[in-house]
Amino acid sequence: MNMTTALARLLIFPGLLFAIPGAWFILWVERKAVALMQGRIGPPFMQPFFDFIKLLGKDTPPREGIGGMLMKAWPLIAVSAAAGAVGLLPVLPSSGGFEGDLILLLALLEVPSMCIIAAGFSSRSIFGEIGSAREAVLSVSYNIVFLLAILSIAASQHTFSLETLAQLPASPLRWLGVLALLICLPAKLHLNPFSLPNAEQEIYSGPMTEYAGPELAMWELSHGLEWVAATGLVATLAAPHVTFGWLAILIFVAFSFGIVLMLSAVASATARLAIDTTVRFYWQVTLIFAVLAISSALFMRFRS
Amino acid sequence: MNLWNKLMCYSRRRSPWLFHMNGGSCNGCDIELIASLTPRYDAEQLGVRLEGSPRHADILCITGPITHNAVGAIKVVYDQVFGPKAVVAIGSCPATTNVFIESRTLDGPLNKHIPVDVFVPGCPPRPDAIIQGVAKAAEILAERASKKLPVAPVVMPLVGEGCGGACACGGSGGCATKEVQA
Amino acid sequence: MSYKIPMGPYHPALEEPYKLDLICTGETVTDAKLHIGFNFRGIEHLAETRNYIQVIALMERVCGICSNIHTLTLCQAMEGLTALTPPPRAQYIRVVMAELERLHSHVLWAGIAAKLMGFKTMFMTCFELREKVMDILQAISGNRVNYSMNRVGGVNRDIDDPQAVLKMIDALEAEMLRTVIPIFTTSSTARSRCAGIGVLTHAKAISCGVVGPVARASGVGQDIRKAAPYAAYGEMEFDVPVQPDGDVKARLLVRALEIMESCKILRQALSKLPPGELFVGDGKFDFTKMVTTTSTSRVEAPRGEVMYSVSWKEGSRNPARVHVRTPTFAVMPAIRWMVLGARLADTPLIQASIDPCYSCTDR
Amino acid sequence: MTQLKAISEKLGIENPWVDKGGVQWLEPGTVSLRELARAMNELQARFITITAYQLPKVEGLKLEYHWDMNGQLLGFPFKLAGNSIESIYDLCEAVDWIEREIHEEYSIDFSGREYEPLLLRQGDTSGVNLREEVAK
Repeated sequence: MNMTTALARLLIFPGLLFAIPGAWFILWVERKAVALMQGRIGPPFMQPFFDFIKLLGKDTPPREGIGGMLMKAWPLIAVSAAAGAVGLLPVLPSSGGFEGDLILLLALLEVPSMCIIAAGFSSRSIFGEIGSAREAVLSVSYNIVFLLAILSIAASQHTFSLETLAQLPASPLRWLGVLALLICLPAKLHLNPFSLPNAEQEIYSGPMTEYAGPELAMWELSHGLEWVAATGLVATLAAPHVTFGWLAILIFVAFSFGIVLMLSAVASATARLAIDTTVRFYWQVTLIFAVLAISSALFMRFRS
Repeated sequence: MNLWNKLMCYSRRRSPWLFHMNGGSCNGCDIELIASLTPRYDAEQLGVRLEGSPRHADILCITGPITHNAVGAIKVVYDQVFGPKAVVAIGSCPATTNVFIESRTLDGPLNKHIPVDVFVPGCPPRPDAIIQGVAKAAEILAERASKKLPVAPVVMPLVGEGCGGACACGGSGGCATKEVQA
Repeated sequence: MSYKIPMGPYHPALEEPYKLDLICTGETVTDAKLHIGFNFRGIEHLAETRNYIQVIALMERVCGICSNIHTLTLCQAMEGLTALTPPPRAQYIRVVMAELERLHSHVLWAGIAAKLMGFKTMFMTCFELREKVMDILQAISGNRVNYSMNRVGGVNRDIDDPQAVLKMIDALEAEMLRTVIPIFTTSSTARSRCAGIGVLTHAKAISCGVVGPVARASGVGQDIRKAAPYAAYGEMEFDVPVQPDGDVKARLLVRALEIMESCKILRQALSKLPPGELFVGDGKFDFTKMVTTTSTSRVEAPRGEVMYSVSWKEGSRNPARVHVRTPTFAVMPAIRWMVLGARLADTPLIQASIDPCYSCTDR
Repeated sequence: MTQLKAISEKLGIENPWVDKGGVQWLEPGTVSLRELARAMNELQARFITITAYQLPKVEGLKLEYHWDMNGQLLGFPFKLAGNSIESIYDLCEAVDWIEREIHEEYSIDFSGREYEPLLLRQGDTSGVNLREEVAK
């Protein structure tokens, strides 16, 4: 991948120019879907866009010293990392890529939640700290499943290149991996039943409590981009591969849309779990998944 | 007014985020505020969102006749909301202290402490009246952004039938008196 | 390491201000301190400066959820002073209003509890159900919250269309049985948040003197409607649901079953609604000509027993003293025993499980 | 009526109950407060509330204690000598908040217990409902 295509991917497609409206669209779809399931009409189209613009126009909280600088920096880091993660998605066929971009994508996807943890602790509010502690516990518990899933997919098809993975036909083990990824997504995106770090009824807005104005707008954006990247990753792994450009984009968007609807449905049909129940849940999933992965790997080995 | 300002005004009107505070209210207005977010009234159609932190909010919704204990907290929360911001006084209590007038444990009305932009009368106001008041406050926010001028407080019209204490009896329960004497 | 978390006074989990200082170790609560008084409007004292008609309008605004109960109790106490007995139709209408209020209050509580579990869809469902009750209340009284139905010696308004209320009750009951109760009792996420949480033992319930659904969920089967019938409750047939566990789930079940019982009472009251006058004593009583005397009245509000003591001084237009003992005032100190050892994440739900009303508590 | 007899026997008194508006009253001066609280505990009666009254100037303050026994409301008036009365907090946990509130509203001193901070108005002085205070 040369410099021009890399920049084009990062900035235009599927990077920022595509991903930001995509993020707003997904945020709207999620809110609208939840509203419809609750028998309401829900927010108008473009609501996340208006929220974003309005937040940009609000006064910025005064921040002083290194702590203040860091507090300003966290949302920006989160946004750039999430945008980078979106840029790595091989939406267009033969769009280039490199061996190991899956690892980079994973690392970038992890950055926003690290930033949230750091932001909560540097906000020095008790609610921010509790929210961060919860986010940390949550990310430790779901990430094991998440990484296991990705690793088994990559190992079963002998590549760490997303591009190659997208072109290969799906194996049963990959479906298992995709299922495990889907189980992790609600926790990664702070959705019910795992919406612990931002549990409004317990700890205000958690790590975001002290954020306001443009900084909050950045957090909203990074959250939206995380949605795009995470659903995009699953869509890439699950969608059938086509060589025709526009059709590829259409399939990608349709799959992402489907995943968003599914996650919203789950979120609106469940109550929030407590932290220990959540951790137990993910450890159980890990155990089941590990057993399944090992047994299917052994099975494949014996067959070959 | 350039394009960016126009967009900003429009966005402010379309995205009012609320923070709700109870200044010693009887609960009636608070429940009606919650009811305005639920399927029958669904304020989210206007982009309304009830926020957990005052830092995120644009509009401060205050109910109740402002007790001594609440005054300090109300001022602190008012300062925590970043501008541009608006204050909506929900119900007759924050406007006049309603039936609790003359109580020595009250420090109302609300505009003694912080500037109020919209008064929504009623005891309590109906959810549709509350939504109307919030929409008006969002309009005021947009205006304030374009003109940078303080806007005079607006008193919303009374919505719905029945007095419910919002009439001019001055909180003395005079309306009930009239009914019995008539 | 233990640390202190202030919950409130202005907390998104609470519709009303109240402060709970939680001492936590990790996510476990080891001690709790309660602070109230943010809603203290001095109503008891204010009542001494209002005349016998104004005081009813004032007491209606003690609480926005159980406004009718407060006027009912006050009017009963004042009827005790004047020796007036409301006509039978008024007694029945009082029962209907009280039960409608219990319905909307319990459904509201279910919604708030769902919201605190992070179960937004259930919250919306409950509030949509509640609107059915609110429609009826508005059709009867013209207002959604303060109905001003009660007066000394009877009620102010008639129920013109009992059939409409019966239709609403059928719809509400069907919806409760179809969605709300099954979801709360079978949904695994909801159950994991309720069962075994915030236990108040039977012994503690008695020593703390808790009332209403909280007492009944701890196995203390007391209900003023049964034990000391007022209005037309003596002529109604109903059960008092009692659960032995004392946890949040038991409180939820008690309230859910009470909604069913309320529907039962409403059906009886509306079908037996006797004809006749709405009130007595218009122009027949004069509070200024009364001798110095005291009267008490107790009523089972949605949250438990409300007690009013009213005393009148000879030759006065104003009451000499109105004392209000609200149910939440009796139940709230027990929160401390419920949250000990609980997880931090459960505390909002536990404090909400008593269906607290701070505007009642503070007055 | 058997309940009332049981209470009378427990307190070791004759049957001086007065029925007034559905409440069974025991005339003041018949029994001491702490003895009463102990008897009520043993009989498993539920404490309801205390109501404080400010009587005309010379007479001072009056407290009415209410217990519930299986739906029967029992009332026990106590006239205060001066401004203090014994606390029954150690005997009856439910009395905690109402004693604090009455201390706050009428400046009544319940001897033998702490009530800081004030229940309803922290940092304020007690006696908010006293009529002499109003005049000021």
